[in-house]
Amino acid sequence: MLKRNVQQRHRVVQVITKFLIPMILLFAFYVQFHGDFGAGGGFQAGVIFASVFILHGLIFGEARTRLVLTPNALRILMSLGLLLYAGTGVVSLFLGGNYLDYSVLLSDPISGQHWGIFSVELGVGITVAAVMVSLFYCFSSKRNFVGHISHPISESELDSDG
Amino acid sequence: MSVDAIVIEHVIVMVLLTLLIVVAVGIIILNDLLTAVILSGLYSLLSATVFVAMDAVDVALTEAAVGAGISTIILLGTLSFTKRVQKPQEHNNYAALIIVVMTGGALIYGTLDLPSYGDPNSPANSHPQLAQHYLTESQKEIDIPNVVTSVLASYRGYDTLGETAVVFTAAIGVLSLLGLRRRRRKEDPLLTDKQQRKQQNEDN
Amino acid sequence: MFFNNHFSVLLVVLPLMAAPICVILRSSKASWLVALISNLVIVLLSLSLLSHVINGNVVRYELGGWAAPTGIEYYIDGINAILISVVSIISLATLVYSKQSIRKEIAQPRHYLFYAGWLLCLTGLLGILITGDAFNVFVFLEISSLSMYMLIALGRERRQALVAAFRYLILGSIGASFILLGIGFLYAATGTLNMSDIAERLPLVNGSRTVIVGFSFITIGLLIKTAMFPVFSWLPNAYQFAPSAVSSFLAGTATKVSLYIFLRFFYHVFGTDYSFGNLLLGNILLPLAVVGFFVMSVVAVFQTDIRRVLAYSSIAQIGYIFAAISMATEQGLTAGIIHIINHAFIKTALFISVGCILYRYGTANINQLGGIMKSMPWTCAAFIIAGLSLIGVPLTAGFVSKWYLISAAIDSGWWLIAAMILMSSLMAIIYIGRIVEVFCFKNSEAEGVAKVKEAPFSMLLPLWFLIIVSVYTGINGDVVVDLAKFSATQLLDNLPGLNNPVGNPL
Amino acid sequence: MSITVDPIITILPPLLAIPFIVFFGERYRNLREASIIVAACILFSFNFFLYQQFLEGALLQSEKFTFFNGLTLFLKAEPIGIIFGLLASFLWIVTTIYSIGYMRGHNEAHQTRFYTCFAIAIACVMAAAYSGNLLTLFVAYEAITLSTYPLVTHAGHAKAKRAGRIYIGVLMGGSIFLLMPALIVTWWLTGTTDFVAGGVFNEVNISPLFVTLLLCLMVFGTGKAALMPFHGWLPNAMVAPTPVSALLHAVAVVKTGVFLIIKIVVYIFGFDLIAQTNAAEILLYFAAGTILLSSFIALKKDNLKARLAYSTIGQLAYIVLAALIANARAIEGAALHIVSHAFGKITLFFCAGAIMVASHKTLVSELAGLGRKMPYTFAAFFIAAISIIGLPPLVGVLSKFVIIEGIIDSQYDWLIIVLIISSLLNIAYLLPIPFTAFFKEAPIDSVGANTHSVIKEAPTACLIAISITATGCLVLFFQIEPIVHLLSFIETASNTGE
Amino acid sequence: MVEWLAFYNDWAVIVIMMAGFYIMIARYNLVKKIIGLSIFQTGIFYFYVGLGKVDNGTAPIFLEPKVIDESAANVASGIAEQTILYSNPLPHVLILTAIVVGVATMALGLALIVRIYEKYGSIEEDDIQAIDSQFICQLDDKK
Repeated sequence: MLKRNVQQRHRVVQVITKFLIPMILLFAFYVQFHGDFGAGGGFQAGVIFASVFILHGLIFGEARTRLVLTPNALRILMSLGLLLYAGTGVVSLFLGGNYLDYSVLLSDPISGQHWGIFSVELGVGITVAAVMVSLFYCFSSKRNFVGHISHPISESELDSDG
Repeated sequence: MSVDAIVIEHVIVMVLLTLLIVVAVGIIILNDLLTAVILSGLYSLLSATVFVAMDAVDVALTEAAVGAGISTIILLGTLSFTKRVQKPQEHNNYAALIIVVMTGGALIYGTLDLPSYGDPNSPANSHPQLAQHYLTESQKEIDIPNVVTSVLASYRGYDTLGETAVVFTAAIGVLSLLGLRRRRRKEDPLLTDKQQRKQQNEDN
Repeated sequence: MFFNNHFSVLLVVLPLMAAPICVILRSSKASWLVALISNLVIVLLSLSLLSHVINGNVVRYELGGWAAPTGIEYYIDGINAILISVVSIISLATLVYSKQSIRKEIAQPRHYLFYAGWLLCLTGLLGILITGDAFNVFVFLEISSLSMYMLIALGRERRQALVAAFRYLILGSIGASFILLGIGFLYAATGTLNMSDIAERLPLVNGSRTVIVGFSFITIGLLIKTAMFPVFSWLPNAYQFAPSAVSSFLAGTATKVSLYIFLRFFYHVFGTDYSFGNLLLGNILLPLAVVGFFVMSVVAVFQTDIRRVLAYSSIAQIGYIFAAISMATEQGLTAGIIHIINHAFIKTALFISVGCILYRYGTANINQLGGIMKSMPWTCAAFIIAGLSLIGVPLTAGFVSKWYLISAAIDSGWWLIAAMILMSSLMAIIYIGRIVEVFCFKNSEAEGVAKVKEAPFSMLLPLWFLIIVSVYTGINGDVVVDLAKFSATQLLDNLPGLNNPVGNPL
Repeated sequence: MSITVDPIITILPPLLAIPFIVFFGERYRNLREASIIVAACILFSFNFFLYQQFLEGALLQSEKFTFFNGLTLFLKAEPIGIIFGLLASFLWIVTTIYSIGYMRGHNEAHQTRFYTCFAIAIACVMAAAYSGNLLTLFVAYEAITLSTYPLVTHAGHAKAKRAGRIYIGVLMGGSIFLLMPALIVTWWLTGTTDFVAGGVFNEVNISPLFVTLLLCLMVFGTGKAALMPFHGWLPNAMVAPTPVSALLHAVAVVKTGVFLIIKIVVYIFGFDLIAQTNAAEILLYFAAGTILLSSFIALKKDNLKARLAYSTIGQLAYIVLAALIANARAIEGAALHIVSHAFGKITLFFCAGAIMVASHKTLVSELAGLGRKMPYTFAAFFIAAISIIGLPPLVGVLSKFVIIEGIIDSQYDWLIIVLIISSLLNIAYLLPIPFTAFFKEAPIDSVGANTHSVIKEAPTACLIAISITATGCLVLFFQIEPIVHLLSFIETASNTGE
Repeated sequence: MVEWLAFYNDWAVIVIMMAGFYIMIARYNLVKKIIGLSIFQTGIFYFYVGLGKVDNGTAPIFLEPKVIDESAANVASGIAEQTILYSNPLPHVLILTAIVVGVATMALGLALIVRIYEKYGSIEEDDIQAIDSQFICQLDDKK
C-alpha cells in the first residue's frame, strides 16, 4: 500500500521521466548505430534501451510497463535477436563464405563487413534489451510473494517438499 | 606527450585502484547488505573510471551500464525479496584466508615476469597478427573507426555470438526460476479497467 | 567419406539456433521435436566428421574468414572428433529419454525452457570441444555452465536442487574465473589466444613465471570443473537433485568435456614435455587422482541414494582417468581416452535406469526399492549390465578400460597404482552388488510398491541403445581402442602450430 | 589332420535350451525338464564326439575372435579339457534327473530361473573347459561366477544373501584383484595369453621371485579352487539348493578353478620354469595346510552339507597340490582326481539332498537309524565315501595312487605323510555318517513312537541319479584306461615343448 | 622503491581479486557471495585491460578516417600520423564479453537466491545447511 502512495505523490518525478524517456531512447539508438564510430555498440545500446523501460517501470509501476512491452513480446524478441546474429552467419554460409564472413554479403567486401556488423550488432542489441527488461520483470514481479513466506520453515512445508 | 604525462596517467590508475580496494574491504566488513549493494554500485562506477584511464572506453561504458545499472537494480530487487541484513559471522574463516593468501601469493609470483604496465613492446601489444593487425589492417579490411567494434563483431564475431548466447541462457535460466508472468497480482490503481483486462488476457 | 568443412560449424550453430526457436514455439512437444531433429542432424554430422578426421586429417575452419590467430578457428583432430560424437550421441539418447521423464519432474509450462536450456548446454559443450581458441573455450564453457545451473535447478526435489545449483554456480564460477585468469596470463606471455599459436610461442617464454602461474590457474580451474578429488563437492548434490534426464546427460558429458580441455591444454598447448617434464604435473595429479578414486569409491559404498552412489562413483572414475593421463605415456593417454568414452556411455546408462526407477517409484532410496526386478525387469537388467561394466567384468566396455588402465600403470612401472585401481574396483563390486542384491532378492516391504509397470518404451529405448553400445564396445573392443590410440598418438606426436602441414586450412 | 571341428558346438546346446526353458516355464514343467534332459544328452554326445575326433587326430579349434588390441578369444580342445567337458556334461544329465525329484519334492520357488541359470552356468563351464587361451578361460571363469550367483542366493533369505555376497566378493574380487593383473602382466611380458606347451615365459627373462609372485597371484586369484584362505565362500554357498551344491560346488565350479590352475601350470609356466625357480614351494605349504585343516574342520561340522563342503575343500587342495608339484605323473593324478572326486562327491551331495527331501534332516547327529528307512541312499553314500577315502575297488584309490607316484617323482617327499594323515581323517569324518544311520537306534519321542516312522525313501528320480553316480565310482575303477590314454597326450605335448 | 612501484598496479589488482575471492568462500551470506564474485571478476578485468594499455596511447578509435593511399607522400605523412599510439583493442573485446558473462552469472545466481529464500526463509549458508540436515533426520525418523 505504501507503494501506491509513493507513486501517487511523486508526480514531479513522473513528469520529468516522461521527458527523459525519449532522450534516453535517442541516446540508445545513437549508441547502437554510432558504435562503429565512437564508443558503444549493440550491447551497451541494448542495456540503455532496456533502462528506458526499467525507468518507466520503476516510476509508473511495472504493471503498466508490461502493457507497453509484454512478456510474450520480450520472449520472442530475445530469441529473434539471437537468431538474427546466428542467421547472419548462416546467410554468409549460403553466399559461399565461411560462417560469419560478412565480406561475401555484398559484392564489395568492405560494405559487406559494414552491413554484417550492423546486422549482428542489431541482433545483440535486441537480445540484450529484451533480456534486461525481462530480468527486471522477473525480479520485480515476485514482490507479491514476499508476504507469504513463513519464518522459520514450518514442519508441514518440509513434508510437502520431500 | 611527455614522460610526466605518463607518470600522471599511472598515478591516476594507482589512486583509483587504491580507492577500489577500500571499497572492496568495505563490502567485506559491512553486515548491512543494502549498503554493500550501494557500495558495489559505487565500485562499478569507480571501475568504469579505471577503464577510461586504461583507454578502454567501450569497457567503461559497458561497466557503467551493467555494473552500476543493471546489476545494482537486480541486486536491489533481490534484497527487496530477501533480507536486508546479513547475519554477523562470529568467527573468521581462517581456512578461507589461507587459501586466499596462497592464491594471491601465486598471482604475485606470476606478475614478477609480467611486462610492465603500459609497455608497447609487450607480447600482447606487439603480436603482429593480433594487436598490430587490428590496429594497422582493420582500416583496410573493415574500415570502421572503432577498432573494438570491428574486432568484436568481425574478427572475433564468433565470441560475441557466444556472448549473446550467454545472455540468452541467463535469461531463460531466470525465466525458468522466477517466471515472467505475475502469479499473484494486486489491483494496480494506475491501470484502467480496460488495461487490467488486457493484462489478464496477456497473462493467460 | 564426404565431409564438407562448413559442416563443422553447423555442429555448434544448429543447436544454438534451435534454442531460440524452442523459446519462440513455447510448446512442449514442438520444442522437443526441434531439439530432437537438430540433435539427430548433429549426430550424423559428428559421425561423418569423425570418419573424416580418423583418416589423419585435421580440420581447421576459420570463422569469419579471418586467418587463424587473427580470427577464431576450429581445430578438430582425433580427440575432439571422438568426443563430439560421444557427446552428441549421449545427448540424443537422453533427449529421447527426457520426453517422458520430465513430465513427472518439471511443470508443463517450463518444458520449452528446459529444452532450450538443454540445447544451449549442448551448444556450449560442442563449442568447447570444437574450438581452437583459448578464450573461446571460456565463452562456451560459460554457456554450458550457465545452462547446467539452470537445468539442475529444475530438479524434482526443488529445494535441494536450488541449493545444489547455487553451490555449483559459486564453485563453477570460481573455476571459470581461474581459467580466465590463466588464459590472461598466457595471453600476457604470448600475446595470442589461438591455441596452436600459443603452443608455438610458448617455448620462447618457457621459463617465465607468468606461464607457470597461467598453467597452474588453468589446472586448478579445470580440476574444479572436472570435479577432481579435493574440489568435487558440487557434483554429488548436483547429480542427485537435478532432473533425472539432466543428471544422465551431465554424467556422460560435462566432466568429460572439461577433461578434454585438460588434455588439449596440457598435451597440445603446453606440450607433454613442459607439463609433465618441467612442471611435474604428473607428480601433483597422480596422488590426488589415486586418493580420489580410492576414497570416493569407499564413500560410494555408504550412500543410500542410488544417484549419490553413482555420483561418487563418477568422481572415482574421473580419478582413474586423471591417473591414466598423468602418466604422460601413450599407453596411459590411450587408457584415459578409452575410459572417457566407455565411462560416458556406462554412466549415462546407469543414470537413465535410475531415472526409470525414479519415474515409476518416485524414489531412488536403496532401502525402498526391494525386489523391483520383478516389476521392472528390463530396467534392472540394464542397470545390472551397466553395473558389471562399471566393475570391469569381461565382455563389457569396462573391462577394456580396466585392462588398459592397469597395463598402462604396469607399463610405467607403477605397480602400486595398478593395485590401487584394482582395490577400488573391489569397492565397485560392493556398491553395485549392494544395489543389485536389493533389486533382485530383497522382498518389497510396501505392498503397493510391487504393483508397478515397466518403464515406458521411449525411456527403455535409449537405455538399451546405450547398453548395446557399451556391450558391443566391450566385445569388439578394437572400435574404441583404435580410436583412442589414434587420438593419443596424435596428441603426443603432432607438434601443433599454425603452419603444421597436417592442418588444411580452408 | 584334415578334419577341423569347432568346439563351440559344446556351448550351444545349453544356451539353445534356455528359450525352451523360459517358454515352457512353470506351466509345462514336464516339457521344460524334458527339454533340459534332451539338451544335456546332446551336449554329452557332442563332447563324446569331440573326444573321438581328438583321438583320431582332428584339429579341434574355433575361429579366433579378436577382442581388442590383438587379444583374442578362441576355443581349443586338449586332453584335460575334454575330460572335464565329458565329466561335466555327463553329470549334468544325472543332476537334471536328480533335480526333478529334488526341486519338486522340496517345492522350491523360481524353478524356471533356477534351470535357466543352471544352463547358462553349464555353457560357461563348457567354454572354460575348451578355452584356447588364458583370456578365454578368464572370461568364462567370470561368467560362471555371475551365472551361479543367482543360484546361491536362490532362497532369497538373509542367510542366502549373505552367502551370495561372500560368493561374489571372494570369487569376483579375487579374480579381478589377483587373477586379472596376473593375466595383464603375462600379456605385458609375453604379448600372448595362449596356452603353449612348455609355457610362455621361455623367451623372457624374469627373476624367480617374480615367477613366484605371479604364480601366487594366479593360484590365489583362482578363488574357485578354494585354497585356504580363500575357501570361505564354499561352505557358505551350501545354502543353495542341493543340485547346485552337487553339480556346481562339488564339480563344475570348483573344478573350473583347479582346472585353471592345472592349465596355468602346464601351459603358462611349464614344468621347467616351476622346477627351476622353485616357485611353487610356498604354495605347496598352503595346499598341504588346506588339506589337513579342512579335514579337521570337517570333523567338527555337524551339518551334513557343511561337512561335505569342507571335505571338498580338502580334496580340491589335493588337486592343487598335485598340479603344483608340476611333473607329468602328478598332473595325470590331478586330472584323474578331478574325475574320481567328481563322481564321489556328487553322490555324497545327492545323498545329502535326498535325506533332506525325505526327512528334512540336515545334521549328522540326527541321522541315527535313518539307514533302515532309506537303505539305497545310505548304501550309495557308503560307496562314495569309500571312494573319497581311497579304498579299492573304487575309483578314488587310483587317483590318489597316481598323485602319490607324482610326489615320489618330485623332491617333496614329505607330502606323502600329509596325504596319509588326510586319508585317515577322511575316514574319521565320512564313515561315521553311514554307520550312525545304519547301526544306531532311532531316537524315541515322548509318546514312545519312533520319530522316523513317517519317513520314506527319497523320490525315485533322486534315487536313479544317486545309483548312476555310485555305480560310476565302481565302474571307473575298472574302466580308467581310456582316460589314462587320453592323458598321455598331454605328456607328449609338454615333452615336445621342452 | 620505484621498481616496486612498477608492480603497484598489478598487485593492487590482485588484492582486489582476492578480496572478492575471500568474500566468495568465506561469507555465508549468498548475496555477499555473488557480490564477491563480481568483485573477483572485475579484478580479472583490470588485469586484462591493463595488459592492453600502451603508454601515451589512446582509446583504439581512429579519430580521423585515414585515407588509404599508397603514394609515397602519404606514406611519409602516415608515419607522422602513426605517432598516435593506440592501446591494444583485443583485451577490451575480451573483457566486454567477460562482463556480459559476469552479469549473466550474477542474474542467474540472484534468481536462485530469491527462490532459495522462498523455500528456506534464509539466505545464509549455515542456516540452509542446518535445515537440510534436519530434513534428512526427519526422513530417517520416518523409516
